[in-house]
Amino acid sequence: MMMYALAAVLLGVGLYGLLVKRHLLKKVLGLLIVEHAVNLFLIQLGYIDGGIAPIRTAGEEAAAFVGNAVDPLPQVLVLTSIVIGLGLAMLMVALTLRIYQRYGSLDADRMSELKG
Amino acid sequence: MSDPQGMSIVVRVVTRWLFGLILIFGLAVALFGHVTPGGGFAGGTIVACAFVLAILAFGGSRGPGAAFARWASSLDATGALSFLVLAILGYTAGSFLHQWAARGELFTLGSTPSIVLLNLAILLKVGAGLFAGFIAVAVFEGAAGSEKGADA
Amino acid sequence: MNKVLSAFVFNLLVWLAVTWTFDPVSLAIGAVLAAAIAFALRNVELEEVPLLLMPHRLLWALLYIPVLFLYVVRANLDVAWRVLHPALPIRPGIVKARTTLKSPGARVLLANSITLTPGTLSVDVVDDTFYVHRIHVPEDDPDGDMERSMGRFESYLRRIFE
Amino acid sequence: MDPVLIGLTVFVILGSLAALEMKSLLSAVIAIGVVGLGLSIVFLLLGAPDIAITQVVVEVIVVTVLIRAAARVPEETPTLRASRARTFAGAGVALIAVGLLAAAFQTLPAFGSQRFAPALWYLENAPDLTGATNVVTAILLDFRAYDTLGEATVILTAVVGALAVLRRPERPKEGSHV
Repeated sequence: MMMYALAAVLLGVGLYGLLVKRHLLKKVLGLLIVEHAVNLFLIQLGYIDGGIAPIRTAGEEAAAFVGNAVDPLPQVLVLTSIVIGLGLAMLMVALTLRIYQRYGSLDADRMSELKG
Repeated sequence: MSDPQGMSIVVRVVTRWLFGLILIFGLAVALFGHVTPGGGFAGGTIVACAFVLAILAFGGSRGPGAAFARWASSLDATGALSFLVLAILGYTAGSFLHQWAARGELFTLGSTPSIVLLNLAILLKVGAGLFAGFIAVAVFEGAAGSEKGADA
Repeated sequence: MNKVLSAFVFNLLVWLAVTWTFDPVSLAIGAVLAAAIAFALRNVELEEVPLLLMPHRLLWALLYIPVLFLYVVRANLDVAWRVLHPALPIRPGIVKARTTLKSPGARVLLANSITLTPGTLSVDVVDDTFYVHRIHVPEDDPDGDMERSMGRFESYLRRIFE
Repeated sequence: MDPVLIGLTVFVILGSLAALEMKSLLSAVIAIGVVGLGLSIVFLLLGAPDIAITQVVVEVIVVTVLIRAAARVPEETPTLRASRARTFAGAGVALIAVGLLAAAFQTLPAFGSQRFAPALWYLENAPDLTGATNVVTAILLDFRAYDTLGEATVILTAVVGALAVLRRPERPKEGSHV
């Protein structure tokens, strides 16, 4: 339970950054932390005590492999999620730069007052 | 980007030594993704990393990074299309995304050729796509407020 | 041609180290990829040294490793002595030293050797001038002292690269 | 439970707090890099080498992109700091979220005690059915290849979006601007 709680704390830290920070780049960092937290939680879900990687090696018996390997399904989801997260981070940084160029400010609070 | 010379001689020479080695490492990680840790996503990101290093070391106008930058968007689309073509080839064996190539012995490179090819398509897609995104962000040179009123 | 060949051999060695299999199919693919990459980068890897085609250079390169290790150990002891000494006899500063090496590869290896040695750190390399940060700059002739220390590495690097 | 695992996760949490609270943007970006690298070691210890490799390399590119962005935009000035009331409100909301999540996690089986039912089937049959002995790759490119196709589309869309957002603006006509 401890490990799950730590993932929840990591998500809380990211949420705090998203809610409190006014600097847009800091908000981007907060979203990245939330992503990390979700990935961590999914990988933790698949773990079993003394688990080995879900990659069968040549000399290994099938029964021993099935008995010891961790759950591969969350790993697949997280693998795609990490790479999508990178694309997302680039898009967010691109939007941040464009907003700064357009408004000359990175204050999220002022952003909502500005029109046009 | 603004500095055409790139970084200092130490970084440039070491990049020259390492660039090809990083490329071949990324390709090996992707090609052997079905028997060892790795795969198209990891390999593609490593290849993108190599070109990012080249761009940072040599500057935006010289070296392999600049050559690849011109083709990155096209190669990105090529990767996605080749994934689709490989998926459609699955109809020759029955259905969309079915394994169509003959399978070899387990634990070897040839144990499943269709997955190897899909891994390579993913490598092209991820490598070129991420590099194109990096170029877009890195080359951007907008000054604050320079667009104000231009299209408001 | 030499450059392409040595780049090819290095690429193939990395391929073997990563894949760790002598399966003929994998070897063939590795050879093709290594050759393709070496050929495509023939104009980029200008400073690639044809180490393999000249065995005596390879020998000097192998000899350089223990020599460098010896100097690193010696400098380690020197820095440890300075740190533990109650009077803390340090006099940090940046010195300017010229190298006689011509090849960029040799200069880079010299800069990295200087950085690897404790107490000295190469800050920048501009043409043949090295800017080195030292933990203890001697009172008289600081630049010449650095050049003499660099000379010990230079004799080996010259044999490897030039 | 493994103290190394717990220690590394706490390190990751502290790193992310540092990333959010650092005044200098460059330090914050470096802290986020440390978070990613620590997390990749956690993944490795949790039996996920594929994820660990990808996480390391992705983190390198993320940090490079963020450093280039941080060099372009101003630092977080004191006027950009949130008011004390808002900081407490935000921290309170985050704490409530953590509490709710922790309560929800009580219903899960204990950490490391059991796997979900599909995992056993995949582990048992994937190598023989697909020919790929790396079960993660087998699922990624065979059983769930539709997901991967969709994901490739997402990357394409994100990159096209970034290129479209950052396209070079039309050069204004001579003398019409500034």
